[in-house]
Amino acid sequence: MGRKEKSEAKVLSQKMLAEGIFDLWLETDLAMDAHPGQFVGVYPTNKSTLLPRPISICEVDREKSAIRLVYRVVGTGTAEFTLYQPGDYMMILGILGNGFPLDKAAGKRVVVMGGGIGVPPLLQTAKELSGKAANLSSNVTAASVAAVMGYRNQKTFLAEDFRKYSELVIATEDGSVGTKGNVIDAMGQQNVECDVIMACGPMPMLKAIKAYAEEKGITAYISLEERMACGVGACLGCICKTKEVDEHSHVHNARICTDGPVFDAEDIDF
Amino acid sequence: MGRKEKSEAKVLSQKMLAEGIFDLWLETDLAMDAHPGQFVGVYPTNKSTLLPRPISICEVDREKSAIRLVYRVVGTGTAEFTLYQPGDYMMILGILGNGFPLDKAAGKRVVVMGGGIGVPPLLQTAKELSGKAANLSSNVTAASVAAVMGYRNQKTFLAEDFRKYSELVIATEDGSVGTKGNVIDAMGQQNVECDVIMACGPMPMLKAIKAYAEEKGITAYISLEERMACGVGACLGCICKTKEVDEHSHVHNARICTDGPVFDAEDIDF
Amino acid sequence: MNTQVEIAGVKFKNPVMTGSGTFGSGMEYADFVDLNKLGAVVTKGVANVPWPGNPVPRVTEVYGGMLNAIGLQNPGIDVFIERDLEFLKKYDTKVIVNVCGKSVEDYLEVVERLGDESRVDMLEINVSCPNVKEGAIAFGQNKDALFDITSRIKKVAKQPVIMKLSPNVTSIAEMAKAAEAAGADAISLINTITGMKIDIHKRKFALANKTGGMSGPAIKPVAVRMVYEASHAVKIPIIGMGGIANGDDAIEFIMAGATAVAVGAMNFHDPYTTEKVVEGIENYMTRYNVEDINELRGIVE
Amino acid sequence: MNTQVEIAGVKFKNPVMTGSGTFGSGMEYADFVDLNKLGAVVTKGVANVPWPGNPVPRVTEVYGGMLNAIGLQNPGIDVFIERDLEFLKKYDTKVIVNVCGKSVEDYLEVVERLGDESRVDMLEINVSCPNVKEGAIAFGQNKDALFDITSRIKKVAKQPVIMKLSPNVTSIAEMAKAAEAAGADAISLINTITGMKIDIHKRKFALANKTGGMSGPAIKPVAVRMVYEASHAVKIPIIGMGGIANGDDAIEFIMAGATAVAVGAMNFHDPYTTEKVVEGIENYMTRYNVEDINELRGIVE
Ligand SMILES: Cc1cc2nc3c(=O)[nH]c(=O)nc-3n(C[C@H](O)[C@H](O)[C@H](O)COP(=O)(O)OP(=O)(O)OC[C@H]3O[C@@H](n4cnc5c(N)ncnc54)[C@H](O)[C@@H]3O)c2cc1C
Ligand SMILES: Cc1cc2nc3c(=O)[nH]c(=O)nc-3n(C[C@H](O)[C@H](O)[C@H](O)COP(=O)(O)OP(=O)(O)OC[C@H]3O[C@@H](n4cnc5c(N)ncnc54)[C@H](O)[C@@H]3O)c2cc1C
Ligand SMILES: Cc1cc2nc3c(=O)[nH]c(=O)nc-3n(C[C@H](O)[C@H](O)[C@H](O)COP(=O)(O)O)c2cc1C
Ligand SMILES: Cc1cc2nc3c(=O)[nH]c(=O)nc-3n(C[C@H](O)[C@H](O)[C@H](O)COP(=O)(O)O)c2cc1C
Ligand code: FES
Ligand code: FES
Repeated sequence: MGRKEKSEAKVLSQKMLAEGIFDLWLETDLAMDAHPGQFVGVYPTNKSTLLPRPISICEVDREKSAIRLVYRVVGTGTAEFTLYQPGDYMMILGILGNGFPLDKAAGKRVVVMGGGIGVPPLLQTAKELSGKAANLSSNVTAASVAAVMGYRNQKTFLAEDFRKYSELVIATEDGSVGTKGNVIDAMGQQNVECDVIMACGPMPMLKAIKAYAEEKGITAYISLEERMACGVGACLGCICKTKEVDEHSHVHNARICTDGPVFDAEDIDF
Repeated sequence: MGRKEKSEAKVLSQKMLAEGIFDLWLETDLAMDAHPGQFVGVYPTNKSTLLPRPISICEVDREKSAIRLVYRVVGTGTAEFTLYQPGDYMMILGILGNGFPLDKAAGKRVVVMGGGIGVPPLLQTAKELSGKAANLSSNVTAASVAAVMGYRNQKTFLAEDFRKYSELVIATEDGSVGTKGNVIDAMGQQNVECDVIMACGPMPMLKAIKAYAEEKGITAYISLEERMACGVGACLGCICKTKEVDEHSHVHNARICTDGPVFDAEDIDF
Repeated sequence: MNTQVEIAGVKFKNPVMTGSGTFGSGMEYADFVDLNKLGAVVTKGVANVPWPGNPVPRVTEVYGGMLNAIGLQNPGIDVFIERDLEFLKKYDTKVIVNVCGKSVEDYLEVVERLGDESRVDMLEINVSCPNVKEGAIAFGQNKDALFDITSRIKKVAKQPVIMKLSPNVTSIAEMAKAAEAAGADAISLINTITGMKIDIHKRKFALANKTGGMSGPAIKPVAVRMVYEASHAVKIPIIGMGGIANGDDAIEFIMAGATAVAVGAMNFHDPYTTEKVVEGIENYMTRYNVEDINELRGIVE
Repeated sequence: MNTQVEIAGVKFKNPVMTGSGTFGSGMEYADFVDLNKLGAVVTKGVANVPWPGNPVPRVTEVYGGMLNAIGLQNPGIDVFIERDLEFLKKYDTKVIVNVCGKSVEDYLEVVERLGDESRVDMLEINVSCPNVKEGAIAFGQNKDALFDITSRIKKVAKQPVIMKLSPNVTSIAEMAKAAEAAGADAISLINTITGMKIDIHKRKFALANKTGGMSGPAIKPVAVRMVYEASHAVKIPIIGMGGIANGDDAIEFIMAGATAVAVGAMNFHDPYTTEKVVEGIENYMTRYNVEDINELRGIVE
């Protein structure tokens, strides 16, 4: 779970990947502890805002001690983030959350699935599991890694990056690229088989994946999203409903920021 | 009284004049309407702050359509102002207030008196009354202009500027330059005589000037300071006590931001 | 697109008004804003006689807002009628006159004086100013007193009456109900929330009056909540205010149940705010295909 | 320099505490802050049995602050004693346990259970949570109910009792007096101010609970005012909170009359805030040559 700190991170680069989607590399010591599926809290400097914005780690470059964040502009904070230039500093809180359980994928056929702005965290996941890169955080590799990514339209950001580490299947809502439909449609149409799914995306997609995994008798790890205040497990703002009484809360609530964001789909009570 | 607007002004230059005292030139159309003794409201962008900071116009360059502000760093807003670089934009509200009544000084012996951060607005006043510059806002000139400026110590900011337009007498609290004491002490010690005083500075200095003017039977125009919200006469936040019932308020209150900041000392009830 | 709203038979071209005391009588802001574009100008509180108000400092900034303790300085009803009402005759906007007093009689006197003034479309009764010792807020913090003053004013008022409520109460719903029961034609809320700031370096209160009324974006969530609660407690229309800075904020109040809204402290931040709020509301309506602003009122249940 | 303060016989090494519910039981923030440096850790509200709290979304940001409607989720007193109190045994700081309940009996049960726990230095009774329907705030908005619950708790409590007051009242002075009259050893204030936020694009409340409690710098002026009013109404010590972000804010509360202060929402903005507040207080004392923090209490009259 790494150490946690709030510290300055230096902007190495920032560019627009697609309309409203930005790609930001930050230099930070925290990179050394970053695992796929974990996230950081990024603080806007705008004084009307106080809370850190949770953004997933998209990629890690341990050599440069850098993390990559890919984010969509939706409000005040993310709009501010687009203004940062190389050399500027941003305050981040990290490393947060548990990340994907790579060890559960050792030697198995894995599909990483992302939908919309849930695509980014799967990149480092695919990279790690593929073993096709230097300086990884674990030496666990999967038997095979396929990426199934869902987009709205032909703006298939990060697609090229995924191709470096895995086979890539694309689904688009408007059918402009790949399968018309969602990631589950694409799985079926492209006959993608697997033992383990690791996924992040909008709630309907995650529900569909949970159902799909149950039906196929495979394991799915899903990354959830909720409004957060502290990001470190103290405020109890970000809970999700669990099947069993949760060990920390002693009610059926797990904290997404610390017990998650990644959960075994089986444990979640949607 | 000029038109009023809130608009962007471009930073032309900024430098430190003395420890904590900054000298800022702004390009703005409002320059054309700026008279000595008037002020602008400068807005910090820090979202925890909302109100404009009243800063006097120190000098006007009509050719460049620019105004000069000289300010002391005392809090959040002024601290932020120091960060602006040439080419940056600042939001200002102006032109505010009445300014010094130059016509009352026509052909008379005038002393402009400033104390501390009250020094700046007297510069344009001296410049106008001296007639020793091109492109002035009025063609009123005084018979003579002397400047009597009070400082804490040897950091006699703007002294060189005053020397361009007037004789300059300096008083310092610590006696490091000129007369040890205040501006009234300096008047006496240097035998400065005059018919009209135009002054800005801390309250005790203004009170002393009022008393001095009464004693000598001369006229003193003093520029007052008060906490402001609107800056345009609407909120009634910035009043001062007047001897007579004020024409606007129908009580003994005048609004410093619009009826002032410059008043005939005689009319004020300290 | 229809932005017109109606309160007690008075039709406003749009729901955007000015917060009493933050806009003078419109004169000072006429340099910046076309008053004809506003739903109404709500004037600074006026009493039967001139009031000097409180000593300075009267205003101070706080995080995301400000405190004021003007203390209802005003030139009295005579000057107000001659000068301020006269000034407003030039404009095609509704005029709501905010009335203050120290005793019920004071209020009644002003209300009666205004009865024959055709330029006055509505009266807003300020029983919620936290900055004067006598009268004012005492009426706004006790439901029986509020009922009493409201019914007495209603008896003499020729124009429809808006009671302006204080947020400094345990239950805004109760106060709203008292005003409605006493015959108020509408309520407006919120007035400022009592706050305090201490200058720790000078070891003095930032305001001479010690406490002041807080306004600005910082108070918006409290205001929205109270508008929502009040709108579920009464049937009379509500004018919502507290921290409105743009069209989106106005829409939020309307969705919470307000028929109209007012812009207060943000005029000081940006003198063009009222006009921008009008435009912002129109932009929202265009974007979401809202034909009539009245469709949005209280839509979030 | 002395920063030690005393409340009901309990000595705190400095006046800086954590706001209940914003710091867990300290565990999560131990990664950031040395808990030994704090005056006290005030734990999240605990009830007799586990509470699931409210549905999500439970938190949302507002201008200069946030709204929360956690709804007092807690693992119940058993787990709390075994896990959280156990964890705190490692640290040299005072422990104040915040207690919640739906009925007086609930509260009494927790208070009794804690009676034998030597790790517990004081109890803070939360009668002011705006986010649960039953109990809680009902006690905090009615002075008779407050008097009743306070005296009943005092009868069984073995540790000194702090009553945590709600700002959602007409008169904080009255509430403070009721708590004092019923035997409270101290009061703490303010709990959150009830607020609301509407997402105008989704046309939904930002919080599932509709309303939430507002905290953060935006509420500071209201909190300082209430601490001031309470400190002039009662003789028992006051723990002040509401938007404290740094040492200067803490000094402001102390000058208004607080004996100690707590840092709440700002922990989320900066997890080091509590320690920074301790340092900031010391810096102020050094700068102004203040020998004893107790000299500053209520110094602004
Ligand atoms: C674990 C996790 C990982 C995430 N990873 C990414 C990512 O890699 N890329 C990306 O673009 N987005 C990601 N998000 C969503 C991202 O956090 C929000 O889009 C962002 O916080 C919006 O901030 P804002 O200031 O622009 O929006 P505003 O609407 O102005 O924010 C107001 C408040 O709401 C919160 N908020 C708004 N939307 C969301 C949301 N969808 N989820 C959680 N909080 C929200 C903000 O944090 C802030 O506190 C992630 C969310 C979570 C919980
Ligand atoms: C008519 C007039 C002309 C002025 N001209 C100058 C000038 O030329 N140069 C200069 O350095 N200063 C001048 N001042 C003082 C200047 O306005 C304040 O120093 C400045 O507002 C402080 O802002 P801040 O954000 O740094 O301080 P903060 O203390 O953070 O400000 C908080 C609030 O208090 C107000 N405030 C603080 N100090 C003062 C003050 N002394 N007078 C009025 N409001 C204050 C701020 O405007 C703001 O609203 C003038 C003031 C007035 C009224
Ligand atoms: C400087 C100032 C003066 C005010 N004077 C009055 C007044 O005379 N009568 C009144 O009913 N409300 C008065 N108010 C309250 C406002 O009309 C409004 O209710 C409050 O400020 C909340 O709105 P805001 O946050 O948009 O400012 C005043 C507010 C301010 C800031
Ligand atoms: C997320 C959150 C949870 C809270 N939970 C509790 C609680 O369990 N018991 C309680 O007495 N107060 C609770 N509070 C109130 C705080 O302790 C504090 O009184 C309030 O937030 C004001 O201080 P602040 O502005 O510094 O946050 C909570 C506040 C927040 C933000
Ligand atoms: S955000 Fe605070 S517990 Fe998760
Ligand atoms: S600052 Fe508003 S009247 Fe002068």
